[in-house]
Parts: sequence; structure tokens; C-alpha cells
Amino acid sequence: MKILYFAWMRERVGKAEEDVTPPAEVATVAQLVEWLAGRGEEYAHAFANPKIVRAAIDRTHVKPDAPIAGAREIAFFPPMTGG
Amino acid sequence: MKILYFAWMRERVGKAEEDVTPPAEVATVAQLVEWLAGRGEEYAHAFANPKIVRAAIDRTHVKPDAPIAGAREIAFFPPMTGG
Amino acid sequence: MRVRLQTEPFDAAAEVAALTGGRTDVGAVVTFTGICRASEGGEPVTAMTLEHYPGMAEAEIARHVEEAERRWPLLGVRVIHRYGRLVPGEPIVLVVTASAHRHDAFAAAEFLMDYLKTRAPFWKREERPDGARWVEAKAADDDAAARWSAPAPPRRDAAAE
Amino acid sequence: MRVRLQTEPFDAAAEVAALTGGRTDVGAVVTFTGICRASEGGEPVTAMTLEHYPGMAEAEIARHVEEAERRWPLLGVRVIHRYGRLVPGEPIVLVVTASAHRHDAFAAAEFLMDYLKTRAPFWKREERPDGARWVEAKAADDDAAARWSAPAPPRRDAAAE
Repeated sequence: MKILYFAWMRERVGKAEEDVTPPAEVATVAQLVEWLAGRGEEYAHAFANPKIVRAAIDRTHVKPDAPIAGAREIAFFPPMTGG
Repeated sequence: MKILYFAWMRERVGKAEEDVTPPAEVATVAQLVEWLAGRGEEYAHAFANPKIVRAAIDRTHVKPDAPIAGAREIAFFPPMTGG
Repeated sequence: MRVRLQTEPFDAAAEVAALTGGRTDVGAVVTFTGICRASEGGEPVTAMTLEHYPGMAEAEIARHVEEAERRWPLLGVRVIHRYGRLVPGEPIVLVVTASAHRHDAFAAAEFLMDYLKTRAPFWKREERPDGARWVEAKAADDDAAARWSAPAPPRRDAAAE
Repeated sequence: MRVRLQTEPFDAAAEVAALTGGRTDVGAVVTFTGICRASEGGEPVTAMTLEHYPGMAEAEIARHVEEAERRWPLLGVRVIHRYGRLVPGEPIVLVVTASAHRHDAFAAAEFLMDYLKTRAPFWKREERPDGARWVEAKAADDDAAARWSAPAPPRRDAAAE
């Protein structure tokens, strides 16, 4: 699945997007966050405070307990500051 | 003193303004309304429902109990419908 | 001139430009335009004539602009009200409010419109297929204006915007 | 297009004209323009870069426009949000709402702005004399958006306007 990062999460991870294949036991957004955070220092830094990380699956806001099965594109970003 | 009429009060009275000299015992707006209403059928018609008549003294909204002493210009009009 | 009464149309964009041009402290501009409609209460309206009380109308609107400035930290205000005969589709009134933050601009614009509807000495006469008639004041407008009669609401903390 | 994301400036007057031109049912148009300010929280800001999530931003704003149309009887809506680098004084966002009556246009414009601030996937990075930093989300904006989470308010009786 494709993972996108925005704003300071993009800066911390050091890339705007990547393709990942998490193991089958990673079933929810929260579990994906935990798995990604374990992939290296830059990820640990980006996901250091999971409470403020927002996620969208296929361009729709989701909560941490959302299942990721079937997702094509999962995005992670800080709280939004548009308008 | 100068009296102005607006909207349907102007139409009913048949004039936009006039100079009047009410007797000394006419001291408030409400008393002026009563005195004007007694000046003829067109005035009686214009002031038929004193409750909905609004007044301004020298271009400031006033209530019926406002004293008219010293007023140069007193206006009567229906509830406003601007905007 | 912050308050103008006129028969001719107005240019909302020019008024906004006059309030914001060359400055960098304005973060929010709210513009309200009121337009003459072709029907009212389900009945057709072919035209409308706005009568006003010259002298008082300007003063009364200016007083409400000053009141708005006391209640909200505004960086600019414009009110233009037309009078005379207008046909459906023509703009009647323009209110522009500029402030650092959006809530102040929105609140001030609504406040000014609610007051214009109920306290500014204007009277509308509608032309309908069956004749002309003076528009009656609406209780809903009085209610809308009354919500501002309470003590001024607490200012939001500008830093929290 | 009712929702547009673009780097170039927008023309608020042209958007209003597109919504109201040739029609006589619109009685109220509210326009909100958000502008880049030269200071934030008392500190100078020299420029701002807006990052967004292409595809999601359009869809998310369009969903909120549809929600606004469900809540209020609107006759037209436009939302334009810029992205890229902007300097103080430049417009960032435009919301235009058109309706028969003013309360609906005001409420819908405020609703859309509150949601843009908190739910549209945009992120602001401010350039300051001591370096650049990402703008933090504000609790006041979350509070403002939360007031719309209650069931939709009862529609005012249009005839009572």
C-alpha cells in the first residue's frame, strides 16, 4: 500500500511517499503507526506523539482503530491548519 | 418646530414636512402625536395606531415619553425596513 | 467615507481594496451584499423604492459602525446603502468588515446588518402586479437585532485565533 | 467549479458575479476572504507556504460544501483555497455563499470557514526572521468547528426573514 506523509511528518520521515507491505497482523491504523514507528529513527521521530498524528485512508479522515484492509493509499499528517 | 413624515405616514398626511406651533401644554412626543392626530382626518389616519408610530427628535430615535422642548426637527415614521 | 447613501450602484471589490490595499494586518474580510429579489413571501415583486431620512440615516448608521468598533477589534468598515427605485437583481446594501481574525469580521458584519434592518431610517415600497405596498417590519428582524442588546460578548483572545 | 485549489490569486468579484449574474432569487451574498498577515501572536511573519493533500483537499472541501447545502437553503457556493508560497497581504482563501436571506448565507460561510480551518488537509509553514516553522493547530479553531457538530439548527422560516 502507498503511504503519504505531509508537513512536518514528511520532513521527519524524509520522504513524501513510499510503498510498504506491512505484515498481516497489522490490521488497524494504530497498528500501522506502531509498525512504521519501528522502522528507524526518522520514523520514530515522526510518530513520536501518536496522539497528534492524523490519518486518512483513500482520502477520507479515519480514526486510529480504522481497519486498513483494502486500503490503497494511507496518509499521515499533523493537525490541519488551512483556511 | 419642523415636523417630518416618512413612508406611508407621509402619504396619509399628504405632505413630507410642515412647521407647527403646538400649544405649551404639549410637552412630550406622545402628546404631540395626540395633538397632531386631532388636526384633521388625514392626521387621524396617519396616527391611527400610535403604537407602531416611531419618532426621532433632531435625528435621534426617541420614545413616546421624550420631551419635545427645544426640538428643531421631529420626524414620524413607521417601523423601519432597510438593509 | 465609511458610510455612504447613494442612488448609484456600488463596487464591492473597490471598497474591499480600499480597506485592505497596502496593509498586512488584515487577516479577514467579510462582505455582505443585499440584493433586490423578484419575489417576497411567494409573491412577485417587480421593483422596490427605498425612501430614507437624509441626515438621520447617515448619522444612525455611523453610530452603529462606532458601536461595532467598540465591540470588535475592527481594522476597517464600509457601509453603503442605496435609495430610490431598484429592480430585482440590483444590489441594495453593502457591508464590509475587516479584522485580524475571522470571528470579529463575521460578528461585526452580522451586527451591522441586523441593525440596518431594524434601526436605520429606510422604508421599502414594493411594486407588485396588483399594486404597490409598503413592506412591513418583520418580527424575525427585531429578534435578530435583539440578540446584540445583551452586554457585548467577551472578545475572543486574538492570540488563540 | 464550486471548489478550486490553485496557486494563483482569485477574483472575488468575478466569483460573486458568476453566482448572482442574471438571477433574481438571490437576496444575500456573503464573501469571506482570508489574507496572509505580517504578524502572528505578536511575532513577524515574512511569508507562508501552504502545503496540501491533492485530491483529498478538493474532496474534503466538496463534502463540506454539500453538508452546508443540506443545512441551509443556499443558491450558490464557491470555495477557493490557494497553496504554495504567499507573502503578507496576499489572499489565501475565498468563501462565497448566496441565499435568499442573510442568516443562511452568514451561517453557511462561517460553517465552511470553521471546517476549512480544522478539517481541510492544508498545512501552513511560516517564515519568520529566526527561521521557518509549521503552524500549530489552535484549540479555538477546534472549538469553533465543534459548535456545528450538534444536529443541524432548525431552519429559520424563510417567509419570516
